[in-house]
Amino acid sequence: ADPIKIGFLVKQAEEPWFQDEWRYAEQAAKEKGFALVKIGVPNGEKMIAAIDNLAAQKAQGFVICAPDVKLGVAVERAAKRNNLRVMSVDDQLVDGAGKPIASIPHMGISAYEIGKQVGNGLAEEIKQRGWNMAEVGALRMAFDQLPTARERTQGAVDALKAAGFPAANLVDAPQAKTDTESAFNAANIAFTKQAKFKHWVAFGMNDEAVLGAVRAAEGRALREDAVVGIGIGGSQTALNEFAKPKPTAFYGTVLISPKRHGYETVLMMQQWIASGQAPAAVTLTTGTLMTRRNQDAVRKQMGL
Amino acid sequence: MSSAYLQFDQVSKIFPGVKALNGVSFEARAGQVHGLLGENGAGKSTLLKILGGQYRPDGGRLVVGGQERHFSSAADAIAAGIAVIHQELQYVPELTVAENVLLGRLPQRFGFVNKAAARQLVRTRLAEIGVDLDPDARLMDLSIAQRQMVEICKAVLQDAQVIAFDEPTSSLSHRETEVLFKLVADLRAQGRTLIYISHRLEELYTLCDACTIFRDGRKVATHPVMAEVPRETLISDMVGRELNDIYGYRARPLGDERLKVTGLHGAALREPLSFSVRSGEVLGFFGLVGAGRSELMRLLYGADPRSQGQVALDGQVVSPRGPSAAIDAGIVLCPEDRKEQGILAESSVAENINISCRRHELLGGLFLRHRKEAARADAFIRRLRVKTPNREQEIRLLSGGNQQKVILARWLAEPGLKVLILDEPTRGIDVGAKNEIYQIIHEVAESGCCVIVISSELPEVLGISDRVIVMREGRISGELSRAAASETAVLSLALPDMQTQATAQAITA
Amino acid sequence: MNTLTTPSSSSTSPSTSTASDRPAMNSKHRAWLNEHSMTLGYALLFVVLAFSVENFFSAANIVGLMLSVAQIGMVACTMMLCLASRDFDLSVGSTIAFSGVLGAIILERTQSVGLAIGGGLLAGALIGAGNGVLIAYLRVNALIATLATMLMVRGLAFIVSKGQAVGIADESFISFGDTRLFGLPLPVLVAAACFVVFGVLLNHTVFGRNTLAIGGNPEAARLAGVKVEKLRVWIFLLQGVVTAMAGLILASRITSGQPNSAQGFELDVISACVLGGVSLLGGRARIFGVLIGVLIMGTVENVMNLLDVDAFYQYLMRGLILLAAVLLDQLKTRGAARR
Amino acid sequence: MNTLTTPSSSSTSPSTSTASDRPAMNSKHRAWLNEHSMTLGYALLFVVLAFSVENFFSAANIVGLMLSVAQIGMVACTMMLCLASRDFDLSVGSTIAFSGVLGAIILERTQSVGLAIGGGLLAGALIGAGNGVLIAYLRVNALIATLATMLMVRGLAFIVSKGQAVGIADESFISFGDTRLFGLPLPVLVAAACFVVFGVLLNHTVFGRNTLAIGGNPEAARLAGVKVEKLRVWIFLLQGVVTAMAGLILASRITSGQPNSAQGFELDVISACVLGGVSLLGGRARIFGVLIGVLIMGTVENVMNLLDVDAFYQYLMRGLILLAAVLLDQLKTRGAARR
Ligand SMILES: Nc1ncnc2c1ncn2[C@@H]1O[C@H](COP(=O)(O)OP(=O)(O)OP(=O)(O)O)[C@@H](O)[C@H]1O
Ligand SMILES: Nc1ncnc2c1ncn2[C@@H]1O[C@H](COP(=O)(O)OP(=O)(O)OP(=O)(O)O)[C@@H](O)[C@H]1O
Ligand SMILES: O[C@@H]1[C@@H](O)[C@@H](O)CO[C@H]1O
Ligand SMILES: [Mg+2]
Ligand SMILES: [Mg+2]
Repeated sequence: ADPIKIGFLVKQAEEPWFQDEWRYAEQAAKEKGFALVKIGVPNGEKMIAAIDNLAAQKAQGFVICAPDVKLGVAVERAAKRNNLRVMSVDDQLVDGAGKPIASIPHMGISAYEIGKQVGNGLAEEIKQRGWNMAEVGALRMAFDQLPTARERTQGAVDALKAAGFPAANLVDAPQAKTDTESAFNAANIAFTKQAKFKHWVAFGMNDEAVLGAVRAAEGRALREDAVVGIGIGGSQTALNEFAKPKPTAFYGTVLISPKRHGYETVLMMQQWIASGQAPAAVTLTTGTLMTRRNQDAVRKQMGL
Repeated sequence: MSSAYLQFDQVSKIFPGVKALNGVSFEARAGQVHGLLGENGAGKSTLLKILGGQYRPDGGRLVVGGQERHFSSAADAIAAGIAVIHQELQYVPELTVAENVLLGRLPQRFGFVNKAAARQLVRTRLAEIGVDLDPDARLMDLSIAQRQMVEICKAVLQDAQVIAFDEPTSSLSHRETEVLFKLVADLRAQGRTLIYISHRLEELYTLCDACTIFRDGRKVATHPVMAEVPRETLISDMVGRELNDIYGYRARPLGDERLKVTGLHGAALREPLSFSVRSGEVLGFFGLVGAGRSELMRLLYGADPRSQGQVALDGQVVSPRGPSAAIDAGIVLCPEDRKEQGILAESSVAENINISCRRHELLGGLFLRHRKEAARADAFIRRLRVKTPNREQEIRLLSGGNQQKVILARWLAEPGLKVLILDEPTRGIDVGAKNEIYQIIHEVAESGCCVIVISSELPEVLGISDRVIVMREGRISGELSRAAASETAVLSLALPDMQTQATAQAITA
Repeated sequence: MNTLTTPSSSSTSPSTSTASDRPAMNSKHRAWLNEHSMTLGYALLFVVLAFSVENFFSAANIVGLMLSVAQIGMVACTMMLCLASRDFDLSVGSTIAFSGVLGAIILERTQSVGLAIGGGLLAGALIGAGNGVLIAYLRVNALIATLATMLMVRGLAFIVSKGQAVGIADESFISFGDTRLFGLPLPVLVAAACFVVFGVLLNHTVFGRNTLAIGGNPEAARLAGVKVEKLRVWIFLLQGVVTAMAGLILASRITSGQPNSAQGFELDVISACVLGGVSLLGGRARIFGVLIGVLIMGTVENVMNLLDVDAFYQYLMRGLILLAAVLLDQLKTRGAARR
Repeated sequence: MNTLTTPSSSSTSPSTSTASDRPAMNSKHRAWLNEHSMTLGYALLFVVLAFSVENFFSAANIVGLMLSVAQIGMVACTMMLCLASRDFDLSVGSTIAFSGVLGAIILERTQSVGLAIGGGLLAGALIGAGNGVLIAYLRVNALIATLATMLMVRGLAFIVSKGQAVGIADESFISFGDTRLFGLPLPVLVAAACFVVFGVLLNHTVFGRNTLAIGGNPEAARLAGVKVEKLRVWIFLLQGVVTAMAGLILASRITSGQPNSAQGFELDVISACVLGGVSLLGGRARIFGVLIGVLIMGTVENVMNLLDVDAFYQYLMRGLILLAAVLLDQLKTRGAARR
């Protein structure tokens, strides 16, 4: 038989998260002696082209984090057409009606669940500090053009509400782009509008968004004692904040393990190809809130 | 007399498909005006571009003031004391007169432009040479004639030892031409070496001390004393054949009134204007620069919006709302500014000829007939003696006069012609081709069309028109039959009121 | 009507075009080289890749490559016209997204493939015509006008879909994206048809010639009787329709209308055109060049994926190859240049 | 010395410019309106917003607004020069990212703020000069050349940072981003300084006038002895340095060098310039217009967020406002235009 070749397609190749996933997948490939092809697929069109490309180079299967979960049917058809096995990672693929696609095994955590962890973390910290919820503004760094971004922040909102946070204190700060500067500008305006709150919590689609909010708050002399920000991803952006000599308002980040997602998924795929043993339909992993204090322990525990 | 200051020795230049210059040698002396003549495409402008450092020769030497020179850029030529006024005006439309004149050598202090000094310098120097232009006016707001004057000033104010003029008068009219002639005379008196290209023989006789004649990239002859060369020799040297009466006017019976323009008014006119043209008539329009002739014709053609008035053809009101409507009605206008309004620079010669007339022969109203178009292009290339390697050559690579011929061909090829309006049609065109164009004008008229010719060349207007209308400052100042249209009569109508008849006579003399 | 159209015989005087034969030959050669250097370059690249990159020269990969540039190819055809007329269109990416979303929504509501396609194309036509009117009649700068439409149309795509991808369930619609005829997927055939149609349009019709004319010199074209404004609107309208078609095809291929798809698409398309020798200053365009431009763009990406080039180095490589392509092209025009 | 200095008598004849006084007056007025209509429009908009939008006219918000356009403003100054010379630069976004990342890395390794800033600026200068050489000397099309650099530099930013944000701990470097002088944050003051410096450069130096000249008519400039190629390289080099400065400032504001920052930045900058009346065809530029263009872009975004406009509708609104701005500008030039 042909040597085993497995594709690993991710939606945002430049994001540290996916770089890490790739790195661990690579490690698995090296250990088990199969070939790995990594392709970034920023949109649906590129995704289809990449699947065709994988077939052309005689891969037998691929792991994918698609640019949009609604691309499920397209992934399924392209895989079938090219006779490739497929499993999803991070984001679970759904069909046109929004139902998960059963024939594609999945490993990951839902965006909404990550968001909920963020919200719970924030609610917890508000309680810890003994803030009066009525005096706390919750800043949602919004980038609703991106479905995952919306789901994540929605998770956080729902968790905060469930913890008794007043819905009226939610403030949206729509970012024009997903970078830190856009987040900064959006947060700045939100602070201008809502000068009445004594304290703030901030969350968004990733660490960069929250970092923008934190910097904007500092510009208004709202510091670590008045603001709590929790990001998503546990990227270097977050670690940089934790490395600063004095604590900043960037309180924590929800870390998911790129190691499991990268390493384990390709191994499952290899098994599938080699021995026809399909992966479990769904494998869920969890995120962990990482803060300045517990960062080393958490990272060790995650195998980073 | 001084010795030869400028020497061309076996200079050659080859372009793909064209040997523009083929071993040309001649000398020009300080304190003299040396004329260059030759058919369109003979290589005159190419020679000046080599002199100005724009092109590098493929062979031969250039000696300036006894020293052999090899220029690798225009800056080198300028540094060597050479100034060239190019045939295709080279100005920056967005900059002011002062900035254009001083481009490349703006007065500065620590890199900062000394604007006041620049303005002052340009104002005084312009006044000295008798040019009245506002140093702060932007070139884009000036008329072509004024832009041409700026170009001339740019070269002259370089205080170069060698100054070369490439058809400077082609877009000037009497007033500026007079200023220019005076300027050339002054420069000559100062001992500068002057080279002067023109297709107007009168001008050459007036200005030049010596002349060299080109044909097909070769030197045909140099005449050291201009005054001694008979006109016929110049023409036959240049064209390779004899030409007796270049206008070739033929009296013809005029038909009924065909085009009637009533109360036409628009931005650049001072009052509503009316006139009419009879079938078979050639109507000349004369006036000084800015008299409003072009403006009037653009209104007629629908190229500019008219505020009032109407245009009737064969008794029916047509009043075209745009050029395409005018063309459909049988009225065509060959514009005066070939670079801005005429040529499609990137397109081929054939394309430039066929762009409009092809609409009569399309397959299914959409598809081109390549063979017909090619045949027509070739026919006109032959007939107007367009010098081009083939019909597929990009028009921008043709010499100025040849471009003009191609644009003319575009309109002469128009089959449904009723009114042919030509705005400065022979600008930059050689004597031989002029003759051919006049022939065509007469033929068109004989076929029953109305022909309107705007020209700033008085002899031309007088030579070909059945009737002359004279404009002055946006008004029609008079109308003269062919018999009544003497130079003096026309000029006295054209010059501003305060000018006396005497001035008119002085200029004519 | 008169003798002018058949030039008189008197004019046969022994030709003014005296160019000697040698340089003429030379110039023919050069012109040919000029015309085809890009093609030769691409052919060379192709052969080299076929021998050096494993799996490159296989039916599956070549088809995949063509499929990957099908959308860009279609839109590049009309973008070529647009650039040739000295205009610019930034709104194509948004139009792709919007027409796809709209088609998917209509399909969802009405179950009618005909209505979905019709609706999508109509939307494209309206967007294009809107651009055209803004630019030709209201004389808005093309960059700003199409930037504005780009934003507005993207906004509309988000609004009508509530920011969600709209799933497509209809088999016949979806199958359009992967049906094959003569071994080639339909999208590829549609793109090929576009190249043929717009090639003919550019070179053999008044429409095409007048497009080049207004790009070369709008004022001269107007004075020569070209209805500049009307033509401009038509060009943009065509562009809108073709782009919408590309959007519908994309939607069928990815089985959903995605409001955030095709971001940055405009830059890819314009780059492919410019790479293919279309001048941003108008007046110059060759359909064959555009085809090559599109293929180069697609091949580079394809090969990098085949070679498993690291994502970060892909940026570097793409940049380098773009440069190499134009520099190569530059080298040979060097001699022909003005000096 | 010669007769030239003693005006010839015949030349006193009244003028070649026959334009009457009335139209001249008219045209002065028109020119003034032309020059300032955008400013007036913006002033009007500002006043309306100040009265109608809560929180808009507060010191905090105005400072925030200015801060949000500080980077765009700086780079728009040099982009103006670039466009004025009939060029184009797509690589600014990548350069911002790269210089920020590089500065952060150098700072991390050497702890020297001076070296970090020096290194970042030097990188910008090299990138700019590279663009300039490609375009001016190797005659690569500016769009393709800067697209290639855009890709390559972005790739470099990812490569040197391994795709990760590079943290900045140095207090003095960070403080640059939020120190205030006379109530204004330093980045705003730097942007203001750029406007002054480049305004002077454009209008009062040989450099600026020659830039306009090569944009207006490169051939004329060359024939007048302007060193066109050298000037082009300088323009791009300046652009690179200023962009790198903007990148360093951004890094200091967000306390890290982020390799994926400032994507799409180039389009924002170019749009601001065009909105401010800079012509893509070269030769036309006004620093004041660019300032207004930048402010309009920033204000629109600011106000929409203040008004809580839905993200999806923001696209629509941004498009509409862009259009409104240029249409307004168009309306008044309508009469003046040659057509
Ligand atoms: N850049 C070029 N490329 C190709 N051919 C050229 C180029 N420049 C000039 N030619 C050709 O060289 C020949 C000489 O042109 P040139 O402009 O010197 O003629 P000219 O004597 O000035 O004519 P005119 O009286 O019409 O101005 C022409 O046939 C022209 O087409
Ligand atoms: N481009 C321009 N910008 C501003 N004014 C112009 C322009 N062209 C012409 N004018 C003005 O319009 C009026 C009429 O010019 P027009 O060109 O019609 O005159 P003309 O008699 O044809 O002269 P010419 O011999 O220069 O063609 C003049 O006042 C002139 O100054
Ligand atoms: O896109 C995100 C990625 O950034 C990481 O956070 C894991 O989940 C994916 O959905
Ligand atoms: Mg000439
Ligand atoms: Mg005129």
